[in-house]
Amino acid sequence: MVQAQTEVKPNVTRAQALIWLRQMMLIRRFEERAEMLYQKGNKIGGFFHQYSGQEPVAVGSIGALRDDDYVITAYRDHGHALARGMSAKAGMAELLGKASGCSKGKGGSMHFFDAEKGFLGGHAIVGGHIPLAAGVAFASKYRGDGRVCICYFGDGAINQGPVHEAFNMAAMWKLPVIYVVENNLYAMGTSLSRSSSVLDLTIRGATPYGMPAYQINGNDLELMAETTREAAAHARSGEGPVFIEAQTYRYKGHSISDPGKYRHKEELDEAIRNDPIIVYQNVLKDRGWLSDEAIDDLWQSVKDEIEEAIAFAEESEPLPLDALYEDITTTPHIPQE
Amino acid sequence: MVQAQTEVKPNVTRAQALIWLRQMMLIRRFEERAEMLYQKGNKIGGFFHQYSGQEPVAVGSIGALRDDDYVITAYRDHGHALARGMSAKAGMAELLGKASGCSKGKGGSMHFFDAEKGFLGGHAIVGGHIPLAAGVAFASKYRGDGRVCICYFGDGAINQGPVHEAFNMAAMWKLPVIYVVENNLYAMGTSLSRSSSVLDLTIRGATPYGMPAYQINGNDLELMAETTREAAAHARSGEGPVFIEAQTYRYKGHSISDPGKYRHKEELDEAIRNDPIIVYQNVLKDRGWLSDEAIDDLWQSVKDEIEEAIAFAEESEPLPLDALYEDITTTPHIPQE
Amino acid sequence: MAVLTFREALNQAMAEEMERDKNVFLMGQEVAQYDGAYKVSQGLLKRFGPERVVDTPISEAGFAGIGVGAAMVGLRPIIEFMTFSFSLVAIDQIVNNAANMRYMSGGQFAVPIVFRGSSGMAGCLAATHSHRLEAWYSQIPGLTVVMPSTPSDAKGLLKSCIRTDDPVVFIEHEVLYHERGEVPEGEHLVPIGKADIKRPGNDVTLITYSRSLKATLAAAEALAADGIDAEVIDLRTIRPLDLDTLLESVVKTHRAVIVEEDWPYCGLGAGISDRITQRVFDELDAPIRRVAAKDAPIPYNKALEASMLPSADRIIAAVRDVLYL
Amino acid sequence: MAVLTFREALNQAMAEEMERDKNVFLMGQEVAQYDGAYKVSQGLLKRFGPERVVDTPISEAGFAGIGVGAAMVGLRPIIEFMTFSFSLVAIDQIVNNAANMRYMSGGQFAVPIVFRGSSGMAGCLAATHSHRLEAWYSQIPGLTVVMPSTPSDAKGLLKSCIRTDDPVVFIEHEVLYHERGEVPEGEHLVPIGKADIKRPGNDVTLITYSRSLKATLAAAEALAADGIDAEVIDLRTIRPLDLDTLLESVVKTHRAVIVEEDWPYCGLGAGISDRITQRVFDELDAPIRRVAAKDAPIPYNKALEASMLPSADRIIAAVRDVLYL
Ligand SMILES: Cc1ncc(C[n+]2csc(CCOP(=O)(O)OP(=O)(O)O)c2C)c(N)n1
Ligand SMILES: Cc1ncc(C[n+]2csc(CCOP(=O)(O)OP(=O)(O)O)c2C)c(N)n1
Ligand SMILES: [Mg+2]
Ligand SMILES: [Mg+2]
Repeated sequence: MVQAQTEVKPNVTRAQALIWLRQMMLIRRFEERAEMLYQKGNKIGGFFHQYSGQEPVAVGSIGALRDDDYVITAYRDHGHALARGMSAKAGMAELLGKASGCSKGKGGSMHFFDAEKGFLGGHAIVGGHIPLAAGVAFASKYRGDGRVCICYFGDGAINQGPVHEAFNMAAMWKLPVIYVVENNLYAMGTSLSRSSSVLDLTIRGATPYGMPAYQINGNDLELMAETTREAAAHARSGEGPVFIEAQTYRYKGHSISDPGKYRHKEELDEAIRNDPIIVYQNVLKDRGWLSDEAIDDLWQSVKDEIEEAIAFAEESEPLPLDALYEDITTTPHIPQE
Repeated sequence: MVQAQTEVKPNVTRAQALIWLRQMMLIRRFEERAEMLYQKGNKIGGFFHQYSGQEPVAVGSIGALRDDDYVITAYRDHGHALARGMSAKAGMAELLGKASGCSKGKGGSMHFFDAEKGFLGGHAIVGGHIPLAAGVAFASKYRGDGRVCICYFGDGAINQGPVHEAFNMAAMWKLPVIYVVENNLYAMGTSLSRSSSVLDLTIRGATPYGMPAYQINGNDLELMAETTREAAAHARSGEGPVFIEAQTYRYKGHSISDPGKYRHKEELDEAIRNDPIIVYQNVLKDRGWLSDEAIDDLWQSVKDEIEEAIAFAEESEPLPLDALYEDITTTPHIPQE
Repeated sequence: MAVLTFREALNQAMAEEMERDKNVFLMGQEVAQYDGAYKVSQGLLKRFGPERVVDTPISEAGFAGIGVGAAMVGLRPIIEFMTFSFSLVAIDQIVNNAANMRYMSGGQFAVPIVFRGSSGMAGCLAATHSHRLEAWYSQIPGLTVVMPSTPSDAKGLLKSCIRTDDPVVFIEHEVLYHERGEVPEGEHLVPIGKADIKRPGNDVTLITYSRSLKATLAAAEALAADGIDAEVIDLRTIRPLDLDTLLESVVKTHRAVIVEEDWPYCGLGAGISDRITQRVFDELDAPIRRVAAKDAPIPYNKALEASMLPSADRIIAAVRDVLYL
Repeated sequence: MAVLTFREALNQAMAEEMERDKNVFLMGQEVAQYDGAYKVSQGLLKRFGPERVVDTPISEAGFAGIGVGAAMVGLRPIIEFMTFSFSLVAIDQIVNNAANMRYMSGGQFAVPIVFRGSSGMAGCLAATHSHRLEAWYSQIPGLTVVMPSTPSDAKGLLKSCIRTDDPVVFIEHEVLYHERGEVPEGEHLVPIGKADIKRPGNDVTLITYSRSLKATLAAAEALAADGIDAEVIDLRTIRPLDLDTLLESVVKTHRAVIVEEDWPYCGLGAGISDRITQRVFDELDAPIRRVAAKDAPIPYNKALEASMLPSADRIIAAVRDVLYL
């Protein structure tokens, strides 16, 4: 199980820490409110996977990257998108299927994209984006532009074959990619011990390819950042890919329709007791970087931002029906009907 | 590189040793003559991959199995089929596309099958049969019939994703399957160092799944047999799969159309100097089990058998054209035309 | 007769066949402890135990292949894809191993396997999760492809498919799982390869399958109010196609519309239209029209997705067109 | 004009485009040190170096995905499949990532990639190695699908495909690689989406593509000797289909036969037949006939394989049929 953060020796500035804390709050609030919109009013449809409980993984790791690095992830993508700086407005509008959404209402929760931020999606076929990340890194190496690509996936994805094809090529060709497996112990209702013959995911994903690997408490935000910084330096220097097993826990069911009954109540309770946002708030308080009032203010500003995002999304024009045939190809799409 | 056999301490009976030696000779001769038929007279078509140089791997390992165990392999399958006891006649007739062939002339060189011998093919999509082997072993476990399945593949196949999916499930479910990677250092023109980030294939195929692994000189016939015996005992006892990296070398190009120019001449010369058939002949002579005359007699009997097989194949009826629609389904095939 | 949901009907079919034949087992993601992503396998783990109801990792190619291997040596696997969209990562196993095996082995190895699971546009699932692969699978000699549209057919066909010795692709539709319908008691088998006339009629032949049956029947009712008497044929099996039933109807009505959720170009409807037209061209008073999904990837946006689907309105317009009204 | 083999024409196209645009690179099995399994990439490693001509392990899904990822950030990969039969293990990457990416991202990410390689029945390769997947790929909105039949078209189309910003499936035929033909010098581009009338005629329209062009032209010559003047249209691009050219011809001849190596049911020819029939039903004096592969897996046996293929005889019989002779 994931341990709460114990290190209080800061490796970041106060300003940075506050940005990260706020990002985690923003992600949490974004999903709380989106869940409400999903449940009532039927405004959001399809699959909807929440990141709550895992926020430090995305926030800490993306926070350690350069602005021109690339980020790619799976369908549980709200956290990564917001951590990368996608606006809550664009995200919320996407959930509502609006043209003002980050994918023009065509992608939905599982397919958030933001080209400007180097956020390459949101991918819903388990494991399918892991070769893409190697390809993005291939392009960086090809151009010699010093960018790295960070790629997130779940513990369940390690069981998709093409993942291993990509790991092998990334390692052999020394591509600048950081593979982060967010080990939240479950793939839908299947616990790690029922999906993997070996429980140490670095042995599954890094050892066979000779990749350097870290196995860390991903919910320790600053540790996540520090580890990513090291990994990025390694990858950027031409030494090849790095594998990080970030141990974490999801609070919610796999998707909105999953009651998550396969988990022990104590397991979930303990995770919530170690809520990474509360833990980090306390760390920052202990450092004297933050007061209770400041925390309240942060939460309030996050709530305001999300309400604004909802208002924006609600007020955005509905997607016109003839958008159906747009964005299929760069050349004009000729319907084959 | 593969070492010649040094162990002379016999772990087999003389009778068994002679059978194995003859099987290796039979495979060698089968392919020599088939190559001639391919080159002249245009009697054989399509892809044709020779096993010459690797004979001890199939002969030694299959020789250590029970008659009711299962054998499955890739497209380089002549050796495994003959080692399993398929008649040279059925094999030769298959190459000539006759109805008397082991797959009724519908499979060809890459798709030899012999249900009676538990020989489950000959599979031409690299890596595609590796899940099948796990499924066969799943059935053995399901029934509790104590059979094991042995599955051969090349060093190049380790780079196909579904292979890893199968390894994981086989290991997790403790399926009675023996995976033998025949590491002949090349996948077509691609040497191992250009296809795999890690050169030790047990680290690619066994370590990540917690499978016990052997890395041996596969061209040491008795070592191959002994290792397989241990592996089979392990698998049969319910302890799960075993991984064997059998180091070997192919004499010919990848397929009949490949001149094999990517290899150093010295490398090939050395392998041929250590020809496993000659080596084994010498071992048996050293043991006093075999005279030079007996060797000549064996070769002669093998040659006779192959000539008979060719005669049989040539004389077999051509496949009637309406066989096209047969053997598609068990229920009558209704052409959808 | 008992009224069951589509999902319960499938569940009964599997339970009865597993009861009948101990070689039948179910394997797939979340089929056991979770009782199925769509609860089709509810209760089967409890009843048959973990040896016969097997949860897998997210390894579709791997477990599809495991199923084929097990089938080659005499087991009768039911392999559940959470949705057939995910069969894309396993399609080589289905085509090259399940479908080709018997042929390549010269008849030595049958592959009695059922690949089943949901499919289609299920509501805001977007482009990766809404595939309809029926035209692809129907193209492959060696496969039997079945797509039922009612609980009764779902049960009776699934039982037949589990019993056949050939590989079957059995495609359910996610939005049908909660549909209710009467299902005959006792041993209920529906033959593979037989279409079903769900509504007899004389003026036009409407050919459909799976989820689209509903919109087609609705259109037929609306047309009836206008005095147009449509015959609605539910294909049920799409490979092999029950061409005789289709031809008989078209020879009677002289007009046909094919309704499907598949894409238009090279979709299943094109395959069917071609086969009918070739056989009874002179009987046709109008070209066979198709009401298919629109030629675009599937969008998340609900209204756009709805606009792609065959609707009663689109079907009615097509019927009017073939009737030159 | 220079006379080149099909393989040389493809090689020139790649070399010229790599020369022109440093973002273009080639990746696949044996494309570099081995100079290509079918020698299509001969000399490219030497000329452009290992960064731009990249050998891969046997990991089709992996390197197809690597291509898509690289294309998303602005490179222009050419991904060679040794044969498209092996694209079956990578098809999820082609459909869900290459074809859907632009749509799912609301137009933010183009995927300028060419998947290319050989395909079809190349002689005794049997069921796993003889796939023709054109109908499958043609079904997918987002993909462009090209199948040239002459060296000139091969070169000119491949160059156009490398330049387009959309994902392309470029299917060559193994038995065409050694065919020779004239290829214009200098900058030679053939537009995507345009069919080519390879033989004008008035009595019947023969529609074909790729390898089948040869048998079709042979049939047309034989028919001409009998006074039947066939128009032969080579599709070249199969998605998007150049329907206008087809309709114009059919409106003139009132009869059509589609010749292809694909399977019959739900094959490409069905998709084309459906589209033509719907548009110009009243112009047709006979149903559109198809000469396709027979509905069976591909056998190893040479005579059986040959019997499956469209032959001049089968084409002539179909033409006689649509002419009611
Ligand atoms: C190829 C494929 N198979 C199955 C699914 C359905 N599915 C979506 S998410 C998921 C579980 C993934 O678990 P994990 O990788 O641990 O990520 P997490 O959801 O825990 O973030 C499954 C089975 C899919 N999207 N793609
Ligand atoms: C999926 C797939 N990709 C490519 C090929 C073409 N191919 C056939 S054999 C081969 C090389 C395999 O090498 P290896 O696994 O080492 O076996 P070996 O030939 O050495 O016995 C390749 C690339 C194929 N048959 N299937
Ligand atoms: Mg997980
Ligand atoms: Mg090899």
